[in-house]
Amino acid sequence: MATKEKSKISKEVLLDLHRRMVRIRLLEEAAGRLASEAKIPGFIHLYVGEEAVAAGGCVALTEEDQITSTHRGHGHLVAKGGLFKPMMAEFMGRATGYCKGKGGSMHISDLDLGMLGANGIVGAGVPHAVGAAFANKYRKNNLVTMAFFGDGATNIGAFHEAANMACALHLPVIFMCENNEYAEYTPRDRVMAITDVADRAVAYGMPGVIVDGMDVVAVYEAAKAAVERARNGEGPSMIECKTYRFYNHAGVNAFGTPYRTDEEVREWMERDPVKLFEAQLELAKVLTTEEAQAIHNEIQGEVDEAIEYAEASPMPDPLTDMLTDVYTEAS
Amino acid sequence: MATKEKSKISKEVLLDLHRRMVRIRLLEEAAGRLASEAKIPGFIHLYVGEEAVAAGGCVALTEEDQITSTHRGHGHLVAKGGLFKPMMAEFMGRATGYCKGKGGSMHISDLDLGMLGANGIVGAGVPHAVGAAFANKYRKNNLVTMAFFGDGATNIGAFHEAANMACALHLPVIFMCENNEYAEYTPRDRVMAITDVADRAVAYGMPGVIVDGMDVVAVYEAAKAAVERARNGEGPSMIECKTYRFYNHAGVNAFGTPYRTDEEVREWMERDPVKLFEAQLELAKVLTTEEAQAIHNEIQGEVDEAIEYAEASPMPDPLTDMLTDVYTEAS
Amino acid sequence: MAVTETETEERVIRYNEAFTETLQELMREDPDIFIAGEDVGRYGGVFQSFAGLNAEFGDERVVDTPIAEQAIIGLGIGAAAMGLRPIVDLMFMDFVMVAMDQIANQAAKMKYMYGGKASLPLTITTTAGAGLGAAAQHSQSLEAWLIHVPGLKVVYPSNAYDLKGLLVSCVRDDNPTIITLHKKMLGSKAHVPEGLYEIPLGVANIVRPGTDVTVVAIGKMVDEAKKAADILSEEGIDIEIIDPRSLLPFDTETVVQSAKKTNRIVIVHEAVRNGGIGAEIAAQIQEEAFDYLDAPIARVGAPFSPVPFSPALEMSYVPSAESIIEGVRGVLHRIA
Amino acid sequence: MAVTETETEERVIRYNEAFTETLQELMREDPDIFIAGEDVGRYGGVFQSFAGLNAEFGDERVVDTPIAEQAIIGLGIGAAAMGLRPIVDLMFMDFVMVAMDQIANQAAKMKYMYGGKASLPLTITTTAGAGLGAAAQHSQSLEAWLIHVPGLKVVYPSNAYDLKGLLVSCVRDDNPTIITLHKKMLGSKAHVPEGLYEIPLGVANIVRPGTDVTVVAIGKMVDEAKKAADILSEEGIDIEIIDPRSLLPFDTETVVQSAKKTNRIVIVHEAVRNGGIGAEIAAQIQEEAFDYLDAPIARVGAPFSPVPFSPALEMSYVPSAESIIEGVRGVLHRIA
Ligand SMILES: Cc1ncc(C[n+]2csc(CCOP(=O)(O)OP(=O)(O)O)c2C)c(N)n1
Ligand SMILES: Cc1ncc(C[n+]2csc(CCOP(=O)(O)OP(=O)(O)O)c2C)c(N)n1
Ligand SMILES: [Mg+2]
Ligand SMILES: [Mg+2]
Repeated sequence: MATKEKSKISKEVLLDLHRRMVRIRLLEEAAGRLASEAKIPGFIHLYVGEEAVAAGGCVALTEEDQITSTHRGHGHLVAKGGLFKPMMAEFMGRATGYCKGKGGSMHISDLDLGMLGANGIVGAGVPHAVGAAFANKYRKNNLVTMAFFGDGATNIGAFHEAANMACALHLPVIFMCENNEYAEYTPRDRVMAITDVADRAVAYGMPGVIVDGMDVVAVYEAAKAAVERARNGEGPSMIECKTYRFYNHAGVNAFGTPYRTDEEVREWMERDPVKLFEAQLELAKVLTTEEAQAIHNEIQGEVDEAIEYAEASPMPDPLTDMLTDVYTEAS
Repeated sequence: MATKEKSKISKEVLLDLHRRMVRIRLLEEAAGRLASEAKIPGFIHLYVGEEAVAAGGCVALTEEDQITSTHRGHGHLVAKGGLFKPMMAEFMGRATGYCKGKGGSMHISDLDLGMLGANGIVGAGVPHAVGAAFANKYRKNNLVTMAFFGDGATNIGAFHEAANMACALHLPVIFMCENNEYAEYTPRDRVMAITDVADRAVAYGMPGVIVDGMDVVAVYEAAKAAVERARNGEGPSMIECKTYRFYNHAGVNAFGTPYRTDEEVREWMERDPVKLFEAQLELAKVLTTEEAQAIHNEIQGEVDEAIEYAEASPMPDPLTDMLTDVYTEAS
Repeated sequence: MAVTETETEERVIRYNEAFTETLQELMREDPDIFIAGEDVGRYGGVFQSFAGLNAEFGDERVVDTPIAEQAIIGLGIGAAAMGLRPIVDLMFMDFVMVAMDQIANQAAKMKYMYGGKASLPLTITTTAGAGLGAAAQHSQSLEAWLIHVPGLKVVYPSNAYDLKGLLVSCVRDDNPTIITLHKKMLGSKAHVPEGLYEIPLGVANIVRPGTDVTVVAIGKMVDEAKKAADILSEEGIDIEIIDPRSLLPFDTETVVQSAKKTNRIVIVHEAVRNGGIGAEIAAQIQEEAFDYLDAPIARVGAPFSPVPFSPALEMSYVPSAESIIEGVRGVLHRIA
Repeated sequence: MAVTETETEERVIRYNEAFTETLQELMREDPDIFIAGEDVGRYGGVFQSFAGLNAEFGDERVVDTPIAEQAIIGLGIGAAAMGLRPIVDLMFMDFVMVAMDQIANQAAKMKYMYGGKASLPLTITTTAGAGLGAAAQHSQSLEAWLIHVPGLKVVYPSNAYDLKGLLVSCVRDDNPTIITLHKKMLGSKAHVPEGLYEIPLGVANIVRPGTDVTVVAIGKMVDEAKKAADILSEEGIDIEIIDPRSLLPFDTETVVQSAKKTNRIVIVHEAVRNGGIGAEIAAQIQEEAFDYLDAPIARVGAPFSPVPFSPALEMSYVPSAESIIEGVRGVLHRIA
């Protein structure tokens, strides 16, 4: 679909988009496997199927720009430059994890990468994006902030307050909606009387666009335009990415769930954003199948190393670690 | 402005609209006076200038329909049939008040009249309207619920959640926005990037209309259409009434405030909804100046009686009244 | 109904099933009851606690809502004010935070503010507790906040039998009630009779009579207290365990009587110790049984940090039989 | 700066002015500080506590926000995570309820959940307390909720001098802090030096040394305790008054030392007694000074109802010198 425009995009960016998607995919598949084997404790919300959103969004950002995330945050952190080893260690609750084992999958973050945190409370990260964008504007540093959130999150108060405030204060924020048509086990049409989340943008006075969230180039281009707008001091925008999570809300079951049909899942899987893009790249002669496979292999190697690293990492120690990091001590 | 359409409306309804507005106006002027004399304790948020909204809205309802209200709730209760005596007594904190002196101005209510309560928390009453509408639909009683709220309230989460839920569940609710261009001491354009609150309706999938909130007939007709829609099972609507509060956010100062110009206040006062309507009624030969005056006199008499009643009423007694009404005892 | 005594006594079901069954029986009895919440309808709830109810009672009575906790509670308030008897679900107790205004400023205060006219027969169901690796925002126990709110009733069943009786009382109560299930107890089994029965709110349960030390335990901590009592009984230490069951109203009387008998008290809850409900219970006991106390009242609770994710931390974060035993030993062998 | 000692000592200003001046001085010193909240900008705040700041520092640094308390706190969180030092205002403490998630699930927990990386130098300002006929939703004192939240610091100044020193410490602290002004004290005057000074968080103030009974009083209750002490001193009863100033961290040490000296304790706060902070303080004192207590620790607080509107009710709802005296007499002449 975006084959035509792709010519405008440098090969470097195309390969970057591809690499970030594959990185997400392979990490997530591994995380899912480990969760099934009970090697990862707690809840795990996989990003598989939605890779184009995080990758397309984050490639449109610089390293210094910030993002906020959701309960489904692995993909966002990977896309923002997150390293596999401290991620995997965190999933497994190890002291070497990004959060020293205190946060886990649902709170995965690296503030140093401008990833301001996955969040267990639906919608709660969106106001933080507004705050970070406020800081950017305050400091006139020309940075922008991108808030990722789900379709379901747009029904909660915090999202609304944040979106309105961003527009009222004219802040450099991009509202990036991952509309995967479900909130947990409930389809969108049972909880919203509108079809397109982008329709909500008008309520705040910002542009809202809809893109194919399975097409990483489409996402990237929409994000790029919104980022430019924000950097130019033209205020917030909203982008609705129509996407789908291949697995269950939590865990790795794709099929046989009562709330969506296997047929629907299969249809969406046919539009696998990684495969779609690889086909496009091959067609455009940017990447051969062999080259793509090599990238997969390389990244898979990194994933495997990360698992080894995590498994060999120590657990945090209740005696020494429980009560640290609650407060920042005066320096 | 609505002179043309007025022919369609029965004389009875026109006089009802007029009477409810005058009732609000005269009660409020008295309440303001008493507050200035410190005979009414606490905060008092007057409805003067906005009478057409409550009157137009409530005349479109039956007695059994319900409304929810705000911190500026006197007008809503009067329009829904509230009696002066227990209202005035409540303002003065008397045991004979609608709330036995426990609620005061900010929590004035009469559930028996379907007025589900003024509310001190901005936006918090809107979800209750959704709940009442749910009950109506559940019981198939063909009743509807009207939620009154301010422009400022549309920026808070509770409003958003309630509006979306009402649309998702397709409930018989009318969202009645009193856009008076200010939230306390802050003008709308500092806190919203849109001009018309009605633009928010599209975010939920309901119709949104704008009416002149100083024209009681315009409000009534829009309300009537929305009520009909709701009763027919066609779901929620939003009506934005452009209006203005003549006095300060709280208390009775109209002029000399730092956040709005006296000129602006005067301009709006020229569009006094009571005077406008009386002029129209005279023109349409529905009501002469003398008749109007007689109505004012009659209602003023009622107000004066209510003040006497309230002043003669006992205060609640800490020993016997403090701890009652906290819980409903098992019967 | 036609169940014989023997059948009834033999029936052992899960805590979670007791919840579902109670809702089903209540809804069959009273057409004014409906349920609303996230995923509670077609899917049956994230813990399947509402399984089958939507199928039996339809979309009208078992309602899927948007992710909108303020509106969910508000829906319950408005419907309750109109005389329905709503049961609204907050999936995790941690989410009371997004709905606190509707719970504590609205539902709890309405009757009072409106001079007695608003009776709100509203039940809020939720799940609390750590131990599932669900981290800081999905593991909390926040009952201490709720007991500070006049107008609410707060209930925390520690087993499937009580769950049924308390849930019935909550739903039939004409006030806003909050009943908290413990996520780690969903599968725990107990004898639960078919048919509806009430356990009155405000009446504690002496789970185990004893003479040496009183342990007041809440929710899942009752099981931990039992384990602790078994271990200590081997040493000849006889523990009395009291489960308040309802935290607001609180059965001060029963706890104080026990204090006067054993003279030594340990209070245990899963919440963070500082500012926890144990403080209120301790303050009340020393007010009423001051002269009977042979040792300071001990409180066992979580340390002062958010709930950590890693099982390595979480395991010692959550109070257990061991920490209760430690508490008991403390009050028995105190160094004055 | 160039203020002489004499001038400084003579300067007496209002609680509210102390607040404004402190903000002004802090903002002049540190360009990373900004203020955001409802009506705090152009209008100077509903209590005029922010008067003149917008004029001096501009719309960028003194920001009017929509009515959106979740987004207001969230704005502060995001900006603080980026290294700014935000001061965000919740007009009334009652409104913590609409922002509780951002306060207690987000700001308080972020550092821990994110493994120590998120330092949030965020200050939340608010106003509490009854006595203005503002009824159930504009009169509450909710500090008990906040001290139950690891990661927060909670401060409640009882006079203009402390207000300045504590506010400076809050704003300079690298953690989320909440500082509560009492609405009825806004006009109360005290000596306040010009220029910035810190009162460390976690250090109580012995407001009045005494030997017979310790009264631990919070916020406006300190003044009531002083009145009570004056009256009681005429009867030869010598009250020691302790103002914790910071409720989290709490200076247990100072309170316990006092308890060991006077052996009799009354705790007074304006919040509803049940589940109030008095419970935690009482529980701690009996833990640490059990053998020194000659009477049960008494707690004086509001009765178990929402705050009533009518002054006729409100006047006896709010604890006062009289109720403190009653509490003191209770611990002095107890019937065992
Ligand atoms: C305030 C709050 N309510 C409910 C939940 C439970 N919950 C977790 S994820 C989720 C669905 C979120 O849907 P959406 O925003 O569309 O994101 P998706 O999972 O589809 O990526 C829900 C309801 C929560 N975490 N926080
Ligand atoms: C949650 C909450 N935030 C702030 C306030 C303080 N407050 C009371 S009225 C008001 C302005 C409301 O504006 P609007 O909704 O437009 O109603 P209006 O007063 O103009 O009728 C504010 C901010 C409040 N009562 N509740
Ligand atoms: Mg979704
Ligand atoms: Mg307004």
